Amino acid sequence: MSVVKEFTKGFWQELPPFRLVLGLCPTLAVTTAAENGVGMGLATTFVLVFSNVLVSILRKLIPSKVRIASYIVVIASFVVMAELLLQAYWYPMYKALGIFVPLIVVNCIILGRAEAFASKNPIIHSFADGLGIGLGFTLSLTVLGSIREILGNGTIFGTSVMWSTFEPLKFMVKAPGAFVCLGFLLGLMNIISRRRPAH
Amino acid sequence: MLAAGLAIGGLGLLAGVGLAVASRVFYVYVDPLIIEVEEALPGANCGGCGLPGCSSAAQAIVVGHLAPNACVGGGADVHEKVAEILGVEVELKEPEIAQIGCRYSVAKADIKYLYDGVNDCRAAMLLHGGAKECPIGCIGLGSCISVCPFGALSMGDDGLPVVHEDICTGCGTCVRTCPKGIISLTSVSNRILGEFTTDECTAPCQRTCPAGINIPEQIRQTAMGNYLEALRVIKERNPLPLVCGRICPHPCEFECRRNLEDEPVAINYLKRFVSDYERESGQRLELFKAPETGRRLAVVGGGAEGLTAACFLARLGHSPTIFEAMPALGGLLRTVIPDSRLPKDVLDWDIEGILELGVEAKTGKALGKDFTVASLLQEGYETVLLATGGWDAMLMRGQEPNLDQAIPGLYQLLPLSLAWAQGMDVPMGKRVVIAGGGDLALDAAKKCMQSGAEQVTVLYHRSQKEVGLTDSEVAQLGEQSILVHFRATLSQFKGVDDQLTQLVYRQTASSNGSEARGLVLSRFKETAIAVDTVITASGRLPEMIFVRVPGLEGEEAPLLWQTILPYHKPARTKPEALFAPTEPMSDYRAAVEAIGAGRRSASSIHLYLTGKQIVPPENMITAETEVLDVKQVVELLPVGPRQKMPERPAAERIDPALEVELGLDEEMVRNESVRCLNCGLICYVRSKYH
Amino acid sequence: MRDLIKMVVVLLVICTTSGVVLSYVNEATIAPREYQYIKFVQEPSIKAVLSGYNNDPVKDRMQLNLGEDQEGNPVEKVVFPAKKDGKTFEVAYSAAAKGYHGPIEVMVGVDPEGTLTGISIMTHSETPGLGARIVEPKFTDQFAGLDLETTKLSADGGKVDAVSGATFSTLGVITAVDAALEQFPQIKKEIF
Amino acid sequence: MSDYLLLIVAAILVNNIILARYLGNCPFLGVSQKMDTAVGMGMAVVFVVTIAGMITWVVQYAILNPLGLEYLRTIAFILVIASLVQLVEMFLQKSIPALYKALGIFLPLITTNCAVLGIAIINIQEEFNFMQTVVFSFASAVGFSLAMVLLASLRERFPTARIPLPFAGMPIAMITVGLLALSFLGFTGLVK
Amino acid sequence: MEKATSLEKPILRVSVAPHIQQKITTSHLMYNTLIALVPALLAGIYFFGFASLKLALICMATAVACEAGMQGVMGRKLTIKNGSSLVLGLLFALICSPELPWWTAVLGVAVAVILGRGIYGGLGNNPFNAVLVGWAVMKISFAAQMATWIMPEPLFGLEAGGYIEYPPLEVLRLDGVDALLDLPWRDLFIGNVPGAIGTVCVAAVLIGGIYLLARRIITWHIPVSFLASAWLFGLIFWLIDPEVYANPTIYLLSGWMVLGAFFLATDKGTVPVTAPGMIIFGIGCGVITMIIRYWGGFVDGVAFAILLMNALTPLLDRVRPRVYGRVKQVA
Repeated sequence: MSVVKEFTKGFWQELPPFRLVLGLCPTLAVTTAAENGVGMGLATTFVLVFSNVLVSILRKLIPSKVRIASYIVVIASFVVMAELLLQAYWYPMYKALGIFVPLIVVNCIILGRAEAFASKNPIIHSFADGLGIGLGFTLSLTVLGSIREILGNGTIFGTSVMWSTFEPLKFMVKAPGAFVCLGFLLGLMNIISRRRPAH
Repeated sequence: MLAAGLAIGGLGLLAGVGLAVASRVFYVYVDPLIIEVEEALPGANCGGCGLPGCSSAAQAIVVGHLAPNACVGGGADVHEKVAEILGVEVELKEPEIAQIGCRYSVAKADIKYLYDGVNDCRAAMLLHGGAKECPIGCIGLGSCISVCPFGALSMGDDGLPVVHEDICTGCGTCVRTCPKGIISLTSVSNRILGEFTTDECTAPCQRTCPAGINIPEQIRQTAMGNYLEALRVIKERNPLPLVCGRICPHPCEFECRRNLEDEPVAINYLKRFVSDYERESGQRLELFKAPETGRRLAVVGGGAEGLTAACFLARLGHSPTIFEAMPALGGLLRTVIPDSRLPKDVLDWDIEGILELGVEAKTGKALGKDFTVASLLQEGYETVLLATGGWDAMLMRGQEPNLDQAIPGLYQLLPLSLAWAQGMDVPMGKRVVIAGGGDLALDAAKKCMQSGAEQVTVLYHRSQKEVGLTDSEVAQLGEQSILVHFRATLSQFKGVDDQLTQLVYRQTASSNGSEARGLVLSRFKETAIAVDTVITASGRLPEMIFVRVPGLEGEEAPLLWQTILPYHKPARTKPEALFAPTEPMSDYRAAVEAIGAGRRSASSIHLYLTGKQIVPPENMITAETEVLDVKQVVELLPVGPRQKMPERPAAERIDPALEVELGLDEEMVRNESVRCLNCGLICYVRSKYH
Repeated sequence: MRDLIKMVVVLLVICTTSGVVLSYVNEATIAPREYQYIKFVQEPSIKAVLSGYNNDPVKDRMQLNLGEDQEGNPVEKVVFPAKKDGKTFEVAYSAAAKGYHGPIEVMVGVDPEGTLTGISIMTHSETPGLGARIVEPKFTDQFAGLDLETTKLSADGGKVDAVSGATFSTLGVITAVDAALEQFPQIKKEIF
Repeated sequence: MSDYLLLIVAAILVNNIILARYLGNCPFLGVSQKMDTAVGMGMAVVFVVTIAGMITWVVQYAILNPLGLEYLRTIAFILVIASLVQLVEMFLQKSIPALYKALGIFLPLITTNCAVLGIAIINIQEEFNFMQTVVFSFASAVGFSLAMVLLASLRERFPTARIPLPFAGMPIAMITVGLLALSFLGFTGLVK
Repeated sequence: MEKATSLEKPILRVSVAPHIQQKITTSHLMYNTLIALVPALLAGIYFFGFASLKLALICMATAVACEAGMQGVMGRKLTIKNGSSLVLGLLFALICSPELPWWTAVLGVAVAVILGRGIYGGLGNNPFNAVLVGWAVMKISFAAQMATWIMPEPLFGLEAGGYIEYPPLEVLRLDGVDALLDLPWRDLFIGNVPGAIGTVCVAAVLIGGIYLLARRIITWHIPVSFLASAWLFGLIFWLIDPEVYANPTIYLLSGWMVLGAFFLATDKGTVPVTAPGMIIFGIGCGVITMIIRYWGGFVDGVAFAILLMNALTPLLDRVRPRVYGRVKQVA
């Protein structure tokens, strides 16, 4: 598979939360607003890209028995870095994402990619894979965040977009709304993917 | 910075040491091989290997109860990995993929009732076998989809499940789940070997086709413009499509359901079109070949039957060699059929295609003259298929009597009689068996006694009454050492090296002679008798497979061989005899019959080589089988009439080598292929659904 | 055994490296993180408690050494002076006390007389709907104009009305404010 | 004592770890297809979360805080949890094979269950003492199991429902979790 | 799906076991429920004027339209004639304030039909009571609109019961037990108090409930265990501290308690099928309702109590009578 393909597969075939149904916790938790979706997505992409590259570099040095432990340490290091950087340069986002920044470390997508892809592929491919999946993840979170923000708050990226008498459907920004909204989106994806020819 | 390094490093050390110590303290011995194998397995717990889960499969593989390639879900990668772990070679295995065998959803088929219950096929099945009138139709509730451990199935827009071939691993979970048995695991080999059974959805045309081509699928692909796919479907049953497309008597068209309304679909013209399409492109369609088995097989006879058998044997992974007495392959196709119907270059294209699949051909080699069955077996061919087909002795009229012994120790009665009449001295063994031949047999028996035979046994397949011999006559013959058996037919030869040593004949128990042809062979006994020479009244040689019988090893050890019979065309699944009247011979009425027989011979050899019994599937569709059908079609699509085959104008038919029929053009093909009703058992395309 | 040692060593090396690298990143981001914290957490509070200044109290912040506590550790305090035309006339700084759940951090604004110009709750983890109502202006506004003497519950003779049903949280705020005011004499020495 | 009771009610019903805090969704949705696996997974989670909560608390207060390394919490905790899970697996295999058979296959899934790390971090953020940590970890994990058992029991009915095809499977499961979360909202305000 | 065969023979509709031979069909059930709800609606109109009727009609029309649209999109057979969507719409209106803005009502009913029922495949497949799903989503989204109450103004006869300005439960929550000491129980029983259209008049709801019981549309298990457990639970706390907890009968007569017990908690398909299961279901509803009323964030707990017990229903269905003569499992 070409590098380009590794990159693009993250946008449909393996679109993280929708197609793989992984990495749900941040997907549900932070998408109360589109901006949070972007922030979470980018933070995850940062960790995903760098951990993929590093794991790919180290893949021949790590004995298989401590494979998972080593990957987790590598990932956790980048997560801590992301935490510190967010705190230093994007504080409001750090606050908004809260506990879900440290929890990037247990996002199944990241360990999954390290284990399934980066540990078997060369650096460039791992980089492309990480970037593609990461951006796909960001995209999904932004879409979900936008929908929930528009319906639940009448705004998108903080700008009001609905008519003046619009009463926001607060259900959408609460926990039940998150699940229901994601459920409907998954169903919609199924409808769309059935219209498309099978991969 | 130091503190951080030490703290995390320390934790890491603690964790590492802790785990290291723990792995010692809490050490439980598990065969590391099992763990490794289990890790290599996909972990889907699909049960395709026959065990409940991957961990038990890993155990079984390591212990040796399962082969390293037992995991059907994993595919070749996993097999290699497992074999590598175990340090063994893995036998290559052809991938099998689930295939849906129903073409009409509940919405389109005739239904018994509206189903309004639990969303599960197995539950619906309990209610009179589902809503469909068709007993084997897809219930359409998608149980197969929900059980697929790999997510390789989804519901198609037409209400039938769709297999995503790139994801399907052939684990067979869906096959086991489907209460209707609609899904089957199929590979190309499966399709080559398969016979149509009453459990599957078949159209009248495909049931009738002597070669058994999946005609509805062929036309469906043609209609979609996938001409090469259509050709691929044909070539899974018929390796000579160019030839058949021209000379086939197309019995399929007589059974076409369109006959009930107007004219049949021009199935054969469509076949000709797609095969011409390939030929005109100059690019040969690449056909699937099963992984090489390295087994060398001999096929005697390079006619339609021999070519077909060799072709399919090659596609099943074996290495066949054709031995042909004539200078070129093709048999009757080459010698008998005029160029205006079948140009030679067309024939050559089909034959080349077969040879390119890895079939070796030795032409100008005659059986009995240049080589013998025994010599082939000695040379290391594992089986020898006799497919001499239409070259029967009758064709020798006016020629020198040919007394070559194609089968060791066997003479044909007519050439033998001719030779005797010309005063030739024919060597004769001490124990002679004459099969069939009426009065001529008795004359021959006497002649044999004169030529040095000590005992002659005459086998009549008819009853004593039918033959017209009285008891006293039989007794009289007996006194002359001529034994006569009635209702007896040959069924097997056995031999050592180039010598026939034994034959087996069957004799029905009852012989009251009421049946016209005495064919009730339901209860019979088999008798083996020692023999040196066999004389048969039949004009043709039967298809037989010669195989080695395991015996003594070593250079000087004699070659023990015996014959086995390939299973045959549905109508002839009764116990068979080697020579007429229930002769196990291919029908030479049409090439397509020979092709069907050739494929079955190949299939029989494959079954033999893989250690299976050579019998057709139990519920194979035969001519007598009652198959669901519709006697009347209603509401048909308003489509055009049957396309006429364009012919060369009479004025241009000066050169007899020029083909008369020109073939349909693409537009005609389009118009013709939409005439197909795409029949299933009792379903077909009705207008109102369009 | 060799396996085990290799395993431990690899893990050790990765962990140590990661610890060292992270501590470097930590060092490198201390300044911007502190700035962001002040900007997004303290500045709104500072703006709430000070008024009428024309400087940037965050930029002009000063770190004061307020001597030692009982155990001899140095006590340091960051204060935000409000200046008008270069003259400091009010000062803001924070103090914390224990609430019902965890600490309550309060920013206070004080004029040179030791009177509160306002308070603002920066961080807390009180019960939503009950204790959390300490952030409402209805509650915090009553602190303006009070001094150390009067920052007591009205029940105790002071001038602060408790948030209904959340006396404990209210007390937490008062304790924090008192702690801040108690430090005021020392701060006053340094800046006014 | 009633404090602990409230903490338990809060952790199980009001702020259910999945339904209100969105933690541990992947294994929650993945394993809740059948009742017996849901129960098995639930037991494994309760076991691991409680132990992990205790150990990470000790790591935080005995190592990170004294050394001023709070920023390394994430990496330290995940290291501890990953090793712990592996250790538990080995321990069970050796000592209680019956339990290992029942829970073994779920243990690897727990490493990446964000509920485990999430609860450990919440323990620290809420500044729980050790006893509260134990109670909260245990109760949260029970909440996880409760939600999972409920969802599994609901999902077991889906095969018989006439769910529109594109929604069958994961989408309807997700929507059902939403409605489950909706009903749990009824407990809002019970505590805190 | 719905097509005749080419042979045009009559087509049966067939389903799997168990089959019960009964005259009761879905529409029979639904229209009887509709009849049973009429007294409550009439009482609502009597006390709150024709705004109540308007809201009820809007809700019913929306429900029918949504149901038809949903079935149209999914290509399923239209079943609007069976009256289930009418019942859904009417029930939704009855548990709302007569002042509810029309768009909230429309949205709520649409959520109930689509999210509560349609997405699970329609009537009988939904695990949660659809009406309550719609109501809860609205309650969470538009707390203010959902809690706008008006004073009762009987159309004729009675004098307006102006003793309290909010529904009794809100009064209890805001002003404590003392505020209700003098409230005439008669007002509470006939519905001369502020509240939702169909829940204020306990008498009318009871008439409907008894009608359902008499017609054997529902069995006694859930309503009786629901009401009895709530009353007993209330009694215990009332005996412990009458200063804090009101007389349990007041709790029984106020809010959605009776309507919930007879109409909402008996929604077929979302409740257990066995008698023990139903009794546990009822007790759960009663106790959770009282817990939420005493200590919860919501004033009335009936809706959430029923939703929570809906979630437990599959587990309760496992409570089965013992099977006699079980076949030994042979491996």
